[in-house]
Amino acid sequence: MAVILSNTLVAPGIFKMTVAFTGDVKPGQFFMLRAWDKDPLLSRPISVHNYEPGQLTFLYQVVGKGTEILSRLQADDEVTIQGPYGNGFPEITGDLCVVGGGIGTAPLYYLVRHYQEQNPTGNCRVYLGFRDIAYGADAFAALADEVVLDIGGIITHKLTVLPGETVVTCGPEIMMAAVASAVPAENTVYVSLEAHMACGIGACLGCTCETRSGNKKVCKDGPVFVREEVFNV
Amino acid sequence: MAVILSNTLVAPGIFKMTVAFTGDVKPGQFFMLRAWDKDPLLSRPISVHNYEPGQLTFLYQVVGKGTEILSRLQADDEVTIQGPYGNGFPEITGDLCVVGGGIGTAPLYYLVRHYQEQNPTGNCRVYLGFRDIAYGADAFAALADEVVLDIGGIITHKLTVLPGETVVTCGPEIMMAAVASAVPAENTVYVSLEAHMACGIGACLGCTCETRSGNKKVCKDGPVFVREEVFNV
Amino acid sequence: MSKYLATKFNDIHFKNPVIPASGTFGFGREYEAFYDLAKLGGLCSKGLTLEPKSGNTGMRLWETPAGLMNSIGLENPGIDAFIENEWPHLKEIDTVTIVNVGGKDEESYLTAIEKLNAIDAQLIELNISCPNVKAGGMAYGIKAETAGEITRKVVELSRHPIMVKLSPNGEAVADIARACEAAGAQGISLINTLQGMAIDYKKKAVVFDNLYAGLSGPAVKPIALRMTHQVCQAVKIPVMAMGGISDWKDALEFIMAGATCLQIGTINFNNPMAPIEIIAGLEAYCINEGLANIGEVRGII
Amino acid sequence: MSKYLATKFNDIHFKNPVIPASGTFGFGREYEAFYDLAKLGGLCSKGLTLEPKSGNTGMRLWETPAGLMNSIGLENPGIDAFIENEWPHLKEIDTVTIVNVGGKDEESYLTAIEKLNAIDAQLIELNISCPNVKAGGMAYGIKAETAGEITRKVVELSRHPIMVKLSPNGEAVADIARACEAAGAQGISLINTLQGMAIDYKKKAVVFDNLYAGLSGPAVKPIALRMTHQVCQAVKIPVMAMGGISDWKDALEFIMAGATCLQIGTINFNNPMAPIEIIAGLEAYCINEGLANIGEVRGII
Ligand SMILES: Cc1cc2nc3c(=O)[nH]c(=O)nc-3n(C[C@H](O)[C@H](O)[C@H](O)COP(=O)(O)OP(=O)(O)OC[C@H]3O[C@@H](n4cnc5c(N)ncnc54)[C@H](O)[C@@H]3O)c2cc1C
Ligand SMILES: Cc1cc2nc3c(=O)[nH]c(=O)nc-3n(C[C@H](O)[C@H](O)[C@H](O)COP(=O)(O)OP(=O)(O)OC[C@H]3O[C@@H](n4cnc5c(N)ncnc54)[C@H](O)[C@@H]3O)c2cc1C
Ligand SMILES: Cc1cc2nc3c(=O)[nH]c(=O)nc-3n(C[C@H](O)[C@H](O)[C@H](O)COP(=O)(O)O)c2cc1C
Ligand SMILES: Cc1cc2nc3c(=O)[nH]c(=O)nc-3n(C[C@H](O)[C@H](O)[C@H](O)COP(=O)(O)O)c2cc1C
Ligand code: FES
Ligand code: FES
Repeated sequence: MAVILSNTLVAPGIFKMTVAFTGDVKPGQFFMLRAWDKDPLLSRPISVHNYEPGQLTFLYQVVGKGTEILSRLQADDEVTIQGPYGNGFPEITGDLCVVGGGIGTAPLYYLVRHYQEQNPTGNCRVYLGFRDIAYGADAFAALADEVVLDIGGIITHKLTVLPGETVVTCGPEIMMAAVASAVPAENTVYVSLEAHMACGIGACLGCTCETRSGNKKVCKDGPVFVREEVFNV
Repeated sequence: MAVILSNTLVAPGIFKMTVAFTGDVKPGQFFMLRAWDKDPLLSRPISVHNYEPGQLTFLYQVVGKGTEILSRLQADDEVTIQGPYGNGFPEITGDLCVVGGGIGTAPLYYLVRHYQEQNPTGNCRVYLGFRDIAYGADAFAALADEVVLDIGGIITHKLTVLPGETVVTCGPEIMMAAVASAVPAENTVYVSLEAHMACGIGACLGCTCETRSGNKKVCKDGPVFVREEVFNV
Repeated sequence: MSKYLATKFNDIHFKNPVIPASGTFGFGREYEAFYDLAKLGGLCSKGLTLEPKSGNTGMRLWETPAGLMNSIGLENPGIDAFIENEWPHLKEIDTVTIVNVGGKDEESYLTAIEKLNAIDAQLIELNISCPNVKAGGMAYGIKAETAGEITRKVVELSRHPIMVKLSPNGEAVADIARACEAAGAQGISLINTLQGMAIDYKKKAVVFDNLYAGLSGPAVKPIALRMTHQVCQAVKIPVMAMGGISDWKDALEFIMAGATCLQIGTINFNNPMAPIEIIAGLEAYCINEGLANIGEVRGII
Repeated sequence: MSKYLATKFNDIHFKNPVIPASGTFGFGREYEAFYDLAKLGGLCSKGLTLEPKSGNTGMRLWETPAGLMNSIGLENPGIDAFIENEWPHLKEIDTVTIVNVGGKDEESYLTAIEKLNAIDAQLIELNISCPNVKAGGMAYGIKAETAGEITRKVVELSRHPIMVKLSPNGEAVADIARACEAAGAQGISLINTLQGMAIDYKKKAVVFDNLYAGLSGPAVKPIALRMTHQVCQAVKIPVMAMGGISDWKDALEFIMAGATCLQIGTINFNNPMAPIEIIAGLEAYCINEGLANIGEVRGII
């Protein structure tokens, strides 16, 4: 159980929830959230959008029953969170290029913040693609060296990756696949996958994805994978 | 959908909810309430505790999931109500003696109020039995000519019915059965039954009770029955 | 009448494929307070038996997670009283009327069917699947052989088309459906309730006097959908599907699985407007998807 | 070890009758973060097959009202890898270890069983009921005759006691249980998942590559309880029951219906502490009711 500090609408259908939590939380990890008994039955995986001791933030889109219930919670209500789960993004040392699509931008904010803290002199560029309405771009702009925003287009049309940049992408699978093929083979590309999850901890084998090295569990071995593992590039 | 005007704790585990509603509501009728989607699946029958145009009041005890959800609602929240359902108490013209046990006192308040309005000169006596903590006794005292309160005992030990009184009882079935056998055969006795209900309107045959004149539906033919119909007296 | 939803079940015209399920809708009267019954694709009577039945004693309803158990035990006024008291009202409603019939043995089925020859019902739903009473005929419904036998005799005797209502509690449901088709059934409906049990741990006792009872509602939908699909693959006669349908999306899934019509049961208790909302939802779906008729997505799975 | 909950399953001593169900608990490691596995009555391995299996492609999980459909398809490392990598860890845990075994044909079952003779598992759960893959053996599990045959061969070959896990999708479950008992099974477990179907109406497509999938969770509890009761009435060997148990009250109902032990499946995903809470709840129940041991209410229905 975590106490909700705030839960506000930040764009149509997009909410930002901050809860009281202190722990060892890495960018790219996620929590399993629930604020209901058995309807729906399962908890919902939501990425860490931001974290500092005492404050854990999620950015989520209302798409169905679970996220709808979450959106109705208010400050001082409680939400059950389990985690942090998943491998998270690796520590990145060279220059960073992140490519986010829609609600897939959620985990990238904490990644960029963490990267800037660890690499004060590193260069960090951010591509953000949205279907109609953008959110969070200002926050990225406050952190990153460059933010390229695209609304309604195809982000890979704008994307130019610089030599030596590590690319991290999260968004619709079709977008990540396009990024994975667009980026030169020399650059390392990390993708953050989604899958329906039941346990979130590697016990049910429900979130399995096929990789070059056999089946992996998105919840435990992922959600972050090197592009070559999961996409045919 | 009805808007909740207030929903407050009046005794341990006992809540009083008032909603905005105007209609033709008789004492002894009930509404089917819900404030949830499919968990639990069914609506919950709750008697009319009080009614005046624009304000419909329920008095309910938290015993399980449904009533627990109801108890968490607040003013301005909405609750789905269907009704009024059921036959309700008949119009009573002579003297009235009501015998309520526990949460079975809920429908009796509106009955007594209505009786007093219709029979300004009639005599109305009220017996209230509770297991440990009494609630609502003051409200009855403000209306009735006499209130006999019993806590932890057996209400029929105190009960004396006067000739010509019509008796109305609602409470645990065992109490109503005791009242039904204790009251002289000359007095008319009405009992208000409970049954698990699905539809509340007479369509599912789930709430059937056996009566002298064959099966009756508690929701539609009842919940109020003459004692002889439903108890062996 | 919506051109999007008009549906033929053999040569019976339904305005739309949405019909409240037997036993969850009485004889319709109670729901007239909510909407005009002529908006429905059809109506299905409470299960009738030759003789009046007072139903099961004791607890009759028990909620389960997303489900409802019932042990009504086919309480009904009997065929004669139905014909006398309910039919005159039902037949005036401008919709297809289906009469649901159960029986305890061959003779009671056949006598009931014969009596129904006197009225102009459009379709008879032969209930060989009620798990709650012997008179529900589940003994017939759980084996292909006996299901086929009773169907053949009923079809021969009846002047109405016979739709056989199958049990989810028996042998492979597709085999039973095939046997009924071979015996002359003009349609299949499924599923009746799943046999379940409830125990009241506080009372240390079984909840239902009849020991087991029938489970319905959203909980059973995945099973009903699978069986509907299996039966639609197995037979050529039309299928009227049910089991846990609670909104138009559920209804659409059953149509995609091959169902011609749908019955809406337990959810009526949760939302009395459910059938009307399902009709509206299916119609909106057709318009949004550019379908001329809902039939275009039938059986696409 | 609670004297209230100590339970004998034949001559196997369980600290308590609560065991996480096969396939919902991996090989236990993941839940060590939540509690000490030695608190459990036992552990049951993910379903193993002779050869490693990569499981089913496509969507593997789909939520339904109060239920979960899965199409894992018995993804597992195979018996050899299990013995090498998981068994050394499992056997150190101070609790009863059950090994769940599936197979695609007689030979694969028997070879797997033979290999398991090399380890000291306390009980083998013979899975003849996984609806998701041929290798799950459901083909054996839905008929009493074939269930009995494979059981007999396995029992002959194994040096471990064999508990046969039954399917809710076949012939009368009591008949199948009797056939397994007659064939030498030392216990019965049930139910495996119910075969269901899911359609994604938006995609106009079936959800699971494998068409049908297995339904579990609270939704199925009434059915599981009924089948448990039927089997407990039918056989003398002990029964390990499961299907939708989500709290100690559910667990108690299965015990009252006759189950000796319980398996806890889907609810682990909803509440990872569920088995521990169930153990605590059952213990408190015994104390409050003045029972010396939970066995006093076993089979009272
Ligand atoms: C590792 C991970 C991190 C995620 N992080 C975020 C985030 O930060 N913000 C955010 O808005 N969303 C995130 N998602 C997606 C989010 O989990 C789903 O949108 C959510 O589960 C939908 O639940 P619902 O009840 O609202 O929708 P419903 O459509 O009612 O859900 C039905 C079922 O589908 C599952 N489901 C539906 N969509 C998805 C999906 N995209 N991924 C996984 N399961 C799904 C649900 O869990 C549920 O079992 C993440 C998903 C994963 C796997
Ligand atoms: C005509 C009528 C009028 C009622 N009026 C009142 C009232 O004014 N105030 C009040 O507090 N209670 C009243 N009740 C009882 C109330 O309906 C139940 O306490 C309530 O349904 C319990 O629901 P739950 O989800 O909290 O409990 P749960 O125990 O979780 O309910 C489980 C199931 O049992 C049913 N159930 C449990 N107890 C009863 C009961 N006593 N009667 C009928 N069904 C029951 C529920 O509807 C549900 O299906 C009335 C009942 C009837 C039939
Ligand atoms: C209270 C109740 C009574 C029922 N009575 C009958 C009946 O008389 N005859 C019959 O064929 N089916 C009867 N059924 C079964 C339903 O018609 C339907 O087959 C089943 O409930 C599954 O559909 P659902 O999940 O939409 O409710 C009854 C179901 C319920 C819940
Ligand atoms: C994700 C998942 C995986 C499962 N894998 C297996 C398995 O490998 N072997 C097996 O015998 N049963 C398997 N089952 C079935 C469960 O062991 C259990 O029989 C079933 O889920 C019913 O119990 P429940 O409702 O408590 O989950 C699996 C169930 C689920 C939900
Ligand atoms: S969600 Fe269970 S293994 Fe990943
Ligand atoms: S509750 Fe349905 S008939 Fe009374």
